[in-house]
Amino acid sequence: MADATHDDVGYVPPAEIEEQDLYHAKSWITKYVFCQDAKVIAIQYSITAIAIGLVGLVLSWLMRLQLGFPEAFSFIEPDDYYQFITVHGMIMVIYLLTALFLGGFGNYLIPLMVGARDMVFPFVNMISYWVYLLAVVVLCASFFVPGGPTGAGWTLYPPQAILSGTPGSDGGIILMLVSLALFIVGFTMGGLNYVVTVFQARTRGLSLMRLPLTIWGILTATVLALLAFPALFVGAVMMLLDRILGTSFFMPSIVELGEHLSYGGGSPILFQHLFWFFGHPEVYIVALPAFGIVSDLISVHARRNIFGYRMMVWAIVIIGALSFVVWAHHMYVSGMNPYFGFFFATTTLIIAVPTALKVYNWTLTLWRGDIHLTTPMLFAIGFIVTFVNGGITGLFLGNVAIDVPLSDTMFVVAHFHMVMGVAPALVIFGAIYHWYPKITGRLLDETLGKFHFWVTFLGAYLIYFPMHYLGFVGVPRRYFELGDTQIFDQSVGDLNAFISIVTFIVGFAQLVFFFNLYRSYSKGKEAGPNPWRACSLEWQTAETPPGHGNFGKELPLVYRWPYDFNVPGAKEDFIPQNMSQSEAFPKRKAAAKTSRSRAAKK
Amino acid sequence: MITALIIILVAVGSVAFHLMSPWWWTPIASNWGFIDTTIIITFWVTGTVFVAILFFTGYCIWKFRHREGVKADVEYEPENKSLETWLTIGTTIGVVIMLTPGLFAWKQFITVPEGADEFEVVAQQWQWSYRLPGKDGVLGKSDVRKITPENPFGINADDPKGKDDVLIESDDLHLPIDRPVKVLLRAIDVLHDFYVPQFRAKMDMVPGTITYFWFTPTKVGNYEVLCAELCGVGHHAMRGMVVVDNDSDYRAWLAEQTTFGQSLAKAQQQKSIDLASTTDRATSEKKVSAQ
Amino acid sequence: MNLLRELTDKPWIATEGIPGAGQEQKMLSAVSSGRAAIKWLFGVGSVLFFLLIVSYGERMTYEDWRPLPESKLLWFNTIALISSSVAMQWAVIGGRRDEIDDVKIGMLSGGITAVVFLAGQLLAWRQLVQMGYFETTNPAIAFFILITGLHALHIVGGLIAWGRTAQKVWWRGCEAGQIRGSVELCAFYWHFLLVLWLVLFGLLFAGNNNLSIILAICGLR
Amino acid sequence: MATAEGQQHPIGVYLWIWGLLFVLSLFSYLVDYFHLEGMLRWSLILLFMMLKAGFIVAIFMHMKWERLALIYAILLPPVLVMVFVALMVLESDYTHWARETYFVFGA
Ligand code: HEA
Ligand code: HEA
Ligand code: CUA
Ligand SMILES: [Cu+2]
Repeated sequence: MADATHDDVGYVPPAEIEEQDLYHAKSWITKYVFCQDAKVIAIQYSITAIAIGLVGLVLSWLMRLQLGFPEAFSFIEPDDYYQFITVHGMIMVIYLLTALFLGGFGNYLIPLMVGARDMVFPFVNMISYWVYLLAVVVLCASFFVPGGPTGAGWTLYPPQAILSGTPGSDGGIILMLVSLALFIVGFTMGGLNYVVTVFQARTRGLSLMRLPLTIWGILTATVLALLAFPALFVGAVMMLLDRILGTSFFMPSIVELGEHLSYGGGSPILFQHLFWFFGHPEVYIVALPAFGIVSDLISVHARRNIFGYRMMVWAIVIIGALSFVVWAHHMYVSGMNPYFGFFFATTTLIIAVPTALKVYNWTLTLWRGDIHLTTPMLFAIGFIVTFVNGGITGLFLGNVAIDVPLSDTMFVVAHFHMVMGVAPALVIFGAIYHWYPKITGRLLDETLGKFHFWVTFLGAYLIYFPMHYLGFVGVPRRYFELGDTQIFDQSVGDLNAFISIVTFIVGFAQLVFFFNLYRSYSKGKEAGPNPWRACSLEWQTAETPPGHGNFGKELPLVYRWPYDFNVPGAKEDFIPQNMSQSEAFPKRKAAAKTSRSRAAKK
Repeated sequence: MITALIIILVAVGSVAFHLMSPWWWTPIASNWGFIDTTIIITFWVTGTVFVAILFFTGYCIWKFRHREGVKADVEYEPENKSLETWLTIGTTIGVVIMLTPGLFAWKQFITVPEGADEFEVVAQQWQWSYRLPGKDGVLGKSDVRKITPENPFGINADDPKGKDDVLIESDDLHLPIDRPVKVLLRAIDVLHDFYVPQFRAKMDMVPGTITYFWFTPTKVGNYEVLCAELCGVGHHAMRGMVVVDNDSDYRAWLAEQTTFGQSLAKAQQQKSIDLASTTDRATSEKKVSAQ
Repeated sequence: MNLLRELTDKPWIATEGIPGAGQEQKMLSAVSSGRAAIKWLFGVGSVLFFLLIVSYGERMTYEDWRPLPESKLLWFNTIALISSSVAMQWAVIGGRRDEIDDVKIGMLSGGITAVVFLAGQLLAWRQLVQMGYFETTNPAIAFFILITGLHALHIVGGLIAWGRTAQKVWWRGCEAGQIRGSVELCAFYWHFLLVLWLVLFGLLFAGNNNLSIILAICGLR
Repeated sequence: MATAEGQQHPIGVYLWIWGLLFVLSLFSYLVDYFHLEGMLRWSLILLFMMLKAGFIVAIFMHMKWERLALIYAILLPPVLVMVFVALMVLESDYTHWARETYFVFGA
């Protein structure tokens, strides 16, 4: 398409990297294992992340077995339970979602969507993956050391994380901290790459405001991660020293089971500040890419431009910036200076405003669209429902006084599963259904996909919506069992059992998904280069799946934003980003121009 | 069609569940009704928006669904400034409606009224104990480093204010009704959290510092104490009991308790016996709660 | 700085004609991306050490704090690091003038002084141990070890990049023009580490805790 | 961006601002004089301080005539850093106070 315009005025080749030759794989090993091609690295990241994610999923089933049927499974001891929740939480948030969104989708989509041949530093990119893999291996290793993995909760609060009353305080906690430090180092290498690629390697005509929102989400999340992970790193290293060398960064004087320990003077709350200074941005690190991707899914499958693109970009950036000044809303009842409550409650609720605008704009994009209820679209709609629900419960928690009774109860667990476990997971599924044809050349099966969607969406909603009410009753989180108790009557146990059963049904639906992935790889419908008739650059590659160097001989030139669906006067209902005006409006160039400038005035 | 319907049903079902749920908060037994009110306000605001968004989404899905052979009348509208402005303003108003009572409630929560009685809760893996200030109304100073088997609270024996402190080395505490109390919270090993659902209040207990909250018990009864901060394998089994008494019952109970001075004297008499049994107790307790 | 202006562009207006036609053609180079990457790395590093400083300040308040013993050696190390930066800049200037000898002199002395700095830091650690100060329960010492250790790790990372450049200069016998970019990136990174060290040293380790003085001046404590 | 008139802002502006700074200082002094206490005292003092700092940076340091982006780039990070530092100082002072009040050290 771009070629057609070459005989126009002097042709300007797009920016390319001059001194750096494209990486060329020489053997099978360098092509599929030690590969520097971002697309392969993306697949490696995704497979590793999903594999470890499955471990997290299995752990969640074990937890639900225990919670739903407390007496029935004697092989789960309290030690085990606390180790399960810790590793489950850690895997899901960091090793699955962060790695999948940034390492997986980031690597695959950034070069393609910005019209680059590859990441700017392919070698560093490769190292980043291997360090990540090492981090995962170290994490898994903690299952096999004496004492098992740490059971301190994914928040790893000292002192309990390193004292003997907590499972895994010998080897587990050390491996956990080392694994986190490795993850951070690996991520920093990858992250620098993503950011520099987006800022520097965009093809000609692709201004920042013409980036797909997916890229905006991933970019902002990467920046957040780069600036937030150091806090976790500092906290992890300091705790390691406390554990190994006996320093007292976070450790006050302590009497443990009648025995005086040689610590003194430190403040455990300092760790909490460091952790949440990382931890809160972290939750947006997994949310922002989801925001971006879902915007693109909705726009493409509703055949309508995304409503309020500029507002969407600003909202992403503002949410990102604000996420650094709300961290202490996780610490309202932590014993920090109580006056902080006013400040952090206010900033926390302010974040709701840009987030709300994003929600409105998604729904407004549906308004007067031409909605194709494909599987990716269904997942996007499921995302809206669960995200709004989970976001709204965040408002309860953010409002400091309300957090007092609800903090550390199942209400919190329900909140963050709805908003982080379910909503972004739905986006991941939607994204896989959406981009699978680009990656493999074949479509996933729609019938299986819809089945997968309905069971996952409705099931997950049934799991987590009622769970909020357990929180109102007062059921604390991280309870191995409720035991003999006066305040929780039988109905609480019934609800827990119900939740567990639904969990297994939802788990079963995931098998269908994997079956779909497997079967469609060889038997799926041929997709062609652009099955969804989308505008952004990754759909305009010469080959599908995209070949070496992504775009064949010449990089695309970008004439427009990626949301030109159903433009009045255009010959088709979408105009690819690299299609020139004269080609898009062949008949009445002049007339088309006025109609577009009318749109521009709005 | 069906999709739209299900989305609407999700909204309707959620509201129905909310209205009919047997799972709801425990009857309140303290002065923190304001917090409950704030929750209700938040429910109204967010519930309205939730239902509205789901209905709108459902409507769009139904109305603008793709139909084979029908040419869709799609609007090309990149943005709409005034609509976005109004939505921003509306949302901001919603936030203010929720935040204002919340901040007032928090102000109340952290401002202890003059003349509130103080008492201390001491948490350790995995049991509660309590200290009342005694006749002088002031708690003696304490220090984790002074903890010994004879002095499990680590009270500074040189502090004259500490001698008459009443020590309750069991998981049960009695409180008089209708008197505001300031709860001072202290942990000697790891983080814990003193949580009584019926009182609505909770606060972490942090080794190395003192935290607090206050409340006024308003209903006679027995209330279970839960530990709400992960503190190791015994976390879920770390229970206690607060008994809210009327005045005379309370005084009767108080009279039975020993003070720090008394226990110290007693300890001196039979130091050796005490020592052996305390260590015994600590280890056996660990075993019990670990199960 | 036109970022803000770019963010207010109306994206739905398409380009008429060829995008970027008539503009000067900009080729992306490895050096410019390297520079961009290092700038982002500065951001990451700054946050890292800023958080350490804040933690230091918060820990400093508590009753068991004993200030760090003064060490003359640190002043010496600081001078070594400054000269290292100067030497690297020398190499950069040499590179720009196409004087390969200047590049060599600068690189070599820059590398050596950096190693001297590292050795000096190690010596400072040993001094603390020998003075009997090495009780891990002393938080000031623990912070000193942690902060200087992390800073030293950054220097080691720099030395690896330095080694790759040096290998091009000495073994592969590259011309000044060919390695100008890598030398500039090295020097850029060196200057950052120097500034970082000056801040850390000035705030925390030089004399008696200037951090608390600054906090006092700001009225914060 | 208004560089054209930016280079030659009248001396009067400086004098005005100078005067204003004095007035603001006077206000701060008055807060002290009238023994205003508690939140009010500190919020007023902080307000006047911020205003003064703002004027100085804006006028005497020529910030007012700089580009918007530059203003953000230069002012925002230090402001954020100050907020963080202030928060953490408040936090550690609070813990310190709690320890001094309820615990006995040394001895
Ligand atoms: C993807 C992850 C994610 C996201 C996006 C959010 C979003 C939000 N979170 Fe959540 N949160 C977590 C993940 C996430 N959270 C996790 C993992 C934890 C627990 C960690 C742990 O302790 O283990 C947690 C815990 C947590 C707490 C601490 C609870 C406690 O431990 O006591 C708080 C408290 O303020 C909070 C608040 C919020 C708020 C206000 C938002 C807001 O951003 C939500 C904004 C969204 C909306 C508001 C919905 C859309 C808006 C509308 C539809 C318009 C209607 C709105 C109005 C009328 C105002 N969260
Ligand atoms: C993204 C994060 C994420 C996800 C997806 C999940 C998924 C699930 N989680 Fe988990 N959970 C956490 C993050 C997450 N969790 C965290 C941070 C904690 C806190 C730990 C702590 O307290 O320290 C926690 C704690 C936690 C508890 C509380 C334990 C306690 O406090 O006592 C429970 C209890 O029921 C639970 C259950 C489940 C269940 C049943 C699922 C699921 O099985 C629900 C069904 C959902 C799906 C089926 C979607 C599955 C999709 C994926 C997993 C993506 C994989 C991608 C591909 C396959 C492509 N989790
Ligand atoms: Cu004590 Cu949990
Ligand atoms: Cu948060």
